[in-house]
Amino acid sequence: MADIEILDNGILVATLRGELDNHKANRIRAQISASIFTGQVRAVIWNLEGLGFMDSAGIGLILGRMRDLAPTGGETLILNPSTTMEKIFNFSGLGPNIRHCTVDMAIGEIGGVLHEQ
Amino acid sequence: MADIEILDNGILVATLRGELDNHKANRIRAQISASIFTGQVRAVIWNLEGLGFMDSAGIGLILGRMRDLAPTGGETLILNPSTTMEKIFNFSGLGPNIRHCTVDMAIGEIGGVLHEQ
Amino acid sequence: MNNEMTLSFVAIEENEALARMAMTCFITPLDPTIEEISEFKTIVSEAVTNAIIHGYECDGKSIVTLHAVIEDNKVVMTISDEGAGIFDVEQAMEPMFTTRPFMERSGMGFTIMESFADSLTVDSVLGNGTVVKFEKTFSPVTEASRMG
Amino acid sequence: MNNEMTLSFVAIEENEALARMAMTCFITPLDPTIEEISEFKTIVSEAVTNAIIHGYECDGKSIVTLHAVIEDNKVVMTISDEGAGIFDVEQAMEPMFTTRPFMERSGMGFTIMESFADSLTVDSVLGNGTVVKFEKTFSPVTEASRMG
Ligand SMILES: Nc1ncnc2c1ncn2[C@@H]1O[C@H](COP(=O)(O)OP(=O)(O)O)[C@@H](O)[C@H]1O
Ligand SMILES: Nc1ncnc2c1ncn2[C@@H]1O[C@H](COP(=O)(O)OP(=O)(O)O)[C@@H](O)[C@H]1O
Repeated sequence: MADIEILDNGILVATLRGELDNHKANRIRAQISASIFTGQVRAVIWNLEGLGFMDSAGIGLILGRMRDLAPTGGETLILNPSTTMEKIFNFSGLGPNIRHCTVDMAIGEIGGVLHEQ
Repeated sequence: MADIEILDNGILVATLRGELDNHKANRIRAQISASIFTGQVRAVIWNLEGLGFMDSAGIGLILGRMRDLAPTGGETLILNPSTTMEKIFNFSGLGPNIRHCTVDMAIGEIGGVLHEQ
Repeated sequence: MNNEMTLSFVAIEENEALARMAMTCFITPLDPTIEEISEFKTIVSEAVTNAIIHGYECDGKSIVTLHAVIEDNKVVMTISDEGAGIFDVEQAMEPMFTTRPFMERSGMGFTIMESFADSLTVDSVLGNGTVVKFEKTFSPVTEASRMG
Repeated sequence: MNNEMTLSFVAIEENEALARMAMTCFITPLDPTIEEISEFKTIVSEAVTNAIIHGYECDGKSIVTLHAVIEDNKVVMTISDEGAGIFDVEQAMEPMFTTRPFMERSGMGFTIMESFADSLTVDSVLGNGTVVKFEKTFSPVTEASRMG
């Protein structure tokens, strides 16, 4: 239900599928938190293109990982949510993190931002 | 849910999709009976390859159309049912009408049988 | 995993699909094979259809009730109506027996249910309704069969 | 088309998916748009999750009940539990308010439900349980929009 890949440059790409509810969020959290706490992760890209459903448990999951990354100032991007998911993200203040683009373009953006620093 | 095609040689090919239960059978019956009563139909091929589910309503539907065809001695073939559907056909005495083959091969078989007569 | 659910709905044919879908979803965590799922769905479909059309003549207001319990890898289920009831259960369960040939019912419903369930009982009182109860155990998918 | 159903199940997280699936299937005959379906599913998912985790703390035995009526192209639905109840409903409905931050609940459940429903009411008595009731009307798909 979640494919998790950590790229050489410290970007974690989580590709979600199926339905992300409270039950699934609890499982994915365990999967991802372990990776983040290895300390190698400096940014997370959530690719929701193949995700069929998400409720507020998705918000909790993403905000939780943003908190994990906060100490190192890591960035979070949310790719290709459905119209309904986009509304949910907007209610929750995550609108600015949404992109409609490919994973490669998102990686480029994060790389670019870090270059400028 | 049912694509119905009558070939020049009087063979009706019914391609079923989705779920064939009592509710759907009642609708398909109306569709097919009209064609059969035009009198041009001399055989029916039921292609179940794309059918996801069938219960005993399917038996009622197929046996009913066999009765419609009985006056003209028309033949009935049932193509590519799932394992569970095949069991249901066997319970109901329709095992001998089952073929695992393409529609073209079934048309060939019906054409052949008629030639021999 | 243990679980329990009840689903009830008014007697209209559209709800045959609802019943199958909900029950399939309920047993999915047991990891059944495709064939086990479709046999299970068929039993549910036959019993629910009977309750709707024979029990209630699709009256659109009387209630069909499904109850299911999962104990480990076994499902125990009842499908109940408070409708017409069956005059002679033994006769009703014979292959090809139907009281509605004009509706193109094949009379194979009970035969199919009995074949696909591990055990099945029918309790019916004329004028009071019918309860069909069945059990089906799903073969645990072993690591070996998962890989093979 | 008019229709009516009730679904109840024990409080385990696995049943969140069951509730969504059954309710989606129930409204399918209304021919809703993809967005209407997913908004409806989201409301159901939020309310059912709350009943399971806040109402019953996933106790695996208490019962969550969903009731739904279709009148023409409108669904009226209640999601009920007889669990913990809510101390202050007004406060609970504020965006970001949650009593379970440690479970990474976002506190956005009620905000989302209110936004996606045409109307929503919450009745709750501390120690006695909670009833969430909402209505949602599905836009009839016109011939023109079907073709376009
Ligand atoms: N729930 C029910 N209520 C009343 N009668 C029933 C019910 N279920 C079955 N029956 C009776 O038993 C007969 C046989 O049922 P079944 O084997 O399922 O075949 P079919 O539904 O095709 O008639 C039915 O024709 C009907 O008379
Ligand atoms: N069915 C319920 N039973 C008891 N408390 C509830 C119930 N539903 C909601 N609540 C309370 O209302 C709060 C806000 O709910 P909600 O907006 O859905 O956010 P969340 O579920 O993320 O906490 C919950 O944290 C909980 O304290």
